[in-house]
Amino acid sequence: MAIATRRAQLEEVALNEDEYRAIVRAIGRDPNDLELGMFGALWSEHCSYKTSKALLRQLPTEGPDVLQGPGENAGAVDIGDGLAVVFKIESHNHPSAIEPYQGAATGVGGILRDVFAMGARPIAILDALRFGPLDSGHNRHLFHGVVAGIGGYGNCFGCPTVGGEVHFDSGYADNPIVNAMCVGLVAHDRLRRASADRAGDVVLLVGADTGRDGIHGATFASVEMDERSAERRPAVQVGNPFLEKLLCEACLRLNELAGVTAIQDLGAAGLTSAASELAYRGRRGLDIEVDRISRREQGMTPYEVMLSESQERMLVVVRPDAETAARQVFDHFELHADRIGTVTGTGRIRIRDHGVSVADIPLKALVDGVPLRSPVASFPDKQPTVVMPAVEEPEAILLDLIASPNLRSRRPIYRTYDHQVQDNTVFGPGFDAALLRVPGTNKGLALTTDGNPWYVTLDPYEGTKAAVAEAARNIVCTGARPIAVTNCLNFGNPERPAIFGQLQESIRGLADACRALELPVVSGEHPADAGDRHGRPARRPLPPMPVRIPGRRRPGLFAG
Amino acid sequence: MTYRAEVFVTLKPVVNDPAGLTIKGGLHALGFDSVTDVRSGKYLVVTLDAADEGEARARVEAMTGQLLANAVIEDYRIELRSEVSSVQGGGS
Amino acid sequence: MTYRAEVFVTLKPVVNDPAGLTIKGGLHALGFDSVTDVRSGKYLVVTLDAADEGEARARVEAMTGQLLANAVIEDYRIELRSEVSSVQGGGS
Amino acid sequence: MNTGIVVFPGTWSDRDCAHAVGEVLGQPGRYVDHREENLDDLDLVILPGGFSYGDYLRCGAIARFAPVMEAVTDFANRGGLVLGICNGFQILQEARLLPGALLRNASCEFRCEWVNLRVEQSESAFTLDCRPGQVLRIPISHGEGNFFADLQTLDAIERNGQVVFRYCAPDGRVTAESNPNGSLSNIAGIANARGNVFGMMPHPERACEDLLGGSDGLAVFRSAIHALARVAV
Ligand SMILES: Nc1ncnc2c1ncn2[C@@H]1O[C@H](COP(=O)(O)OP(=O)(O)O)[C@@H](O)[C@H]1O
Repeated sequence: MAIATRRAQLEEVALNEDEYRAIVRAIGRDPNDLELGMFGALWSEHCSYKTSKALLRQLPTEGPDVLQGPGENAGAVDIGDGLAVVFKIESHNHPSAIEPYQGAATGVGGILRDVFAMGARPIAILDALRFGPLDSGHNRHLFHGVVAGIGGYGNCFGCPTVGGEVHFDSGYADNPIVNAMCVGLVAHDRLRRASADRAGDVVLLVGADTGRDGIHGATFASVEMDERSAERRPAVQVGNPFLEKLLCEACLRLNELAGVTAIQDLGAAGLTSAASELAYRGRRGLDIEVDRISRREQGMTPYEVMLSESQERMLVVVRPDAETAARQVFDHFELHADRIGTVTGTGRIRIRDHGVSVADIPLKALVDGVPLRSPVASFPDKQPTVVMPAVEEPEAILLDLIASPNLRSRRPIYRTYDHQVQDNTVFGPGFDAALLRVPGTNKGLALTTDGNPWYVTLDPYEGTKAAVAEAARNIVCTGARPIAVTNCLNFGNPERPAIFGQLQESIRGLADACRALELPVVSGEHPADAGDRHGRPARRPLPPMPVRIPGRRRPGLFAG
Repeated sequence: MTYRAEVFVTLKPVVNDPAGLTIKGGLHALGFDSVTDVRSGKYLVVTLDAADEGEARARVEAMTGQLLANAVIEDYRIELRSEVSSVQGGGS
Repeated sequence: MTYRAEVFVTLKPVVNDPAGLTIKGGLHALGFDSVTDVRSGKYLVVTLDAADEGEARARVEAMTGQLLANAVIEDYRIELRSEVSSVQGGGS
Repeated sequence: MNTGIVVFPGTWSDRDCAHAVGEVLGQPGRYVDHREENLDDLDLVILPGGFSYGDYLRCGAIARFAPVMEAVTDFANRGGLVLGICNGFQILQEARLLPGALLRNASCEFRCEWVNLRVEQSESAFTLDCRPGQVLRIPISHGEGNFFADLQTLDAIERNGQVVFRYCAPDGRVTAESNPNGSLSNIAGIANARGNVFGMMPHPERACEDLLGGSDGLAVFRSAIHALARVAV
């Protein structure tokens, strides 16, 4: 292949020459376009954590109550009574900057799927938001759109949004941070890990038809040829919370059936990522008949289908003799399901289009073969200083503080969120932490998200520790004991030395704080799209912490 | 002069339209099987004052681009009509 | 034949239109002071098969009356266009 | 009180209603699928809250054509008790079992908060346990609860005593500030002329336990139990 063409292709899939050579070594030949696209997606920072993986190993992820640490759709912690709490936080920053309503809405959709894929019923959503100052019309537009989108999805789906946080700062002008956390409940014996470990099982793709959604940069001009291809590809999707509600109820019912091996949601890198991870975790292989997949549009290529990020889709793996029962569940909820492939013993993902092989890759290389990167880290030699202004008119300052966007009441936001549906909300938003009753027990679950962007900017290590400590204090204030942490490290592109330095320090702070408080980190995300427009890091990690209240239910507490 | 602009905002053809799909399902359930597609959109009627048709059109274009539609996912079409405004007759 | 019907659904004039008011407020905030009124409605594009225009129109009228518009609060208007359907050329 | 709780695609307060009626009040009941056609075993049918069919066209517009709605209509015509909560209220209006329509909230925003309701009609099957003028504290959670009816209809339902709840201040005064969504005459809940079909925007099933903020919603369900007992006598 001509060097110039290859360079253009590699740029499209955001891989470098070294990575390309690693691919050739792994598969013993040059990859074709589809294969290169699949590697590009799974070897992206977003899917592979090639830059932050080594750092994240510092985090404490084990503890007596941890049932599932990082690496699955979401983490899970034992809360007694045979129950587990399942939770994770995720970002949807970039889509929200382009289309705030739909960007935020589909962010909520994605995190809900992560939780019900584990077999858990989603019982709470929290949202952590950052915007530029509201005196700019564009920031106001982003703010209103994001808040409406979070409410729009959660309210329609029927999961209460019980807490969150919002900060305004010029660093986020035009670049909002939109993080959504979801918490679910499941009985231990129903907790599901997405692993296809039985050759011969049937793979079903359920939910929405596949469209040309979210294929983004991971696409070649050479594959797509014409100029209009970019136009054919929506940068943001319109979420369908109604369909997601049906998918959720169907998956929870499937979770009760014998013969269902695995349930996995489709998120970033779509079917490629979902199918590969499922089969790799189960140490098996997968054959996919890509032409069996229902499409929303005509003329879609296997490349587009395999890398589509269309929302509201799930992969379900069942034993052949359980397919009928599974289909009865889908029919009940009027959901469409395609039988798209089978689990094999080959350790490879093989894609065929009308019987013709179009991709054949060893899963180990695809899922776990990315060469780790260790970019240069730089640290500012001096801590930035903040000068305390002289306090001359304390009354005026107090009034200013009360009126400041970062301190004023959040009620205008959270009253647009249904925070009560499911009948478990003891404390909704407006308290230090939300408190939910755990139905059927005398326990409660306290939930919060926290993070002070200024502290983290001034000192990522101390700032992150402070965020964990503040979240823990919020939990303790409700009478609960912190039990575990999820986190979303919204820094920018770690290829930049200053950002990598911050990320490094922040993760060290997160690890130290969690160790000191004996809190395992069971899930999290490190979005690479969170840089602000000046190349400064988005200021803040947030370690939300779902927590258990041991002991008796407390009588007479009033919300509202 | 007073103008009346009709603004039609639709999702771009490549964008998923959950509302349209659901309405199509509803029509099928009612027995309207001959319906093959439904796309849902917004219909806005904007009344505004402007010196002439050119100005009116420019304004409606501008407000649609800025607020009424999001070019990332939506297309729009504008139809402009002038209206007998109350001012006209008064000769003011 | 394939027909494409555009259905415009608007709130009856006596019914308050909070969405229209909110959009008007948003336009004023953006400096479009010349806007005196905004009414919001729905724009549905229905594609359907029918033997002829009369049948197509009757079907769209029926589905709009039954489902697409609520006569308690809404008015509607229908515009019908015929489309070159794929069947036509094929002679099947 | 054998209670049927209807589940449409997109309904979500089915489980909350089952919790309130089944667990808190200990009444028997079952879920009713939207495709069912026989409700003969039931004393009370609840159409719960949610976003049936995503509320994509209009709230309740598509659900109103579900097969179960024919059965609900028959059940109502025979005098059976029907309670529509939030989306259920919208569906009852779309089905013309109740008058009027529910428009978008005047704020154009979704609202989830506790409101106060003044009992305007204590003879209704769902307010028998209340005193006239009593104030109930029950949460709302909706984006389209702005009650509308044309003047003639409004006049008729007022004269017939079909207005059952009005949004009010904590002391019972019906004020503009206490109206959370722009509803005409602060109307929060209405019954049909016969009084056996009732729709309300607030969620009584969310106000059945003090732990969750209040238990005034119990009055609605208890009234139905008493109304049925009265009929049975
Ligand atoms: N984006 C949001 N979504 C939901 N609830 C929010 C949001 N922002 C703030 N809240 C709620 O408002 C309350 C106050 O928020 P905040 O001012 O951030 O509190 P604090 O600084 O005391 O932690 C909290 O209970 C929080 O749950």
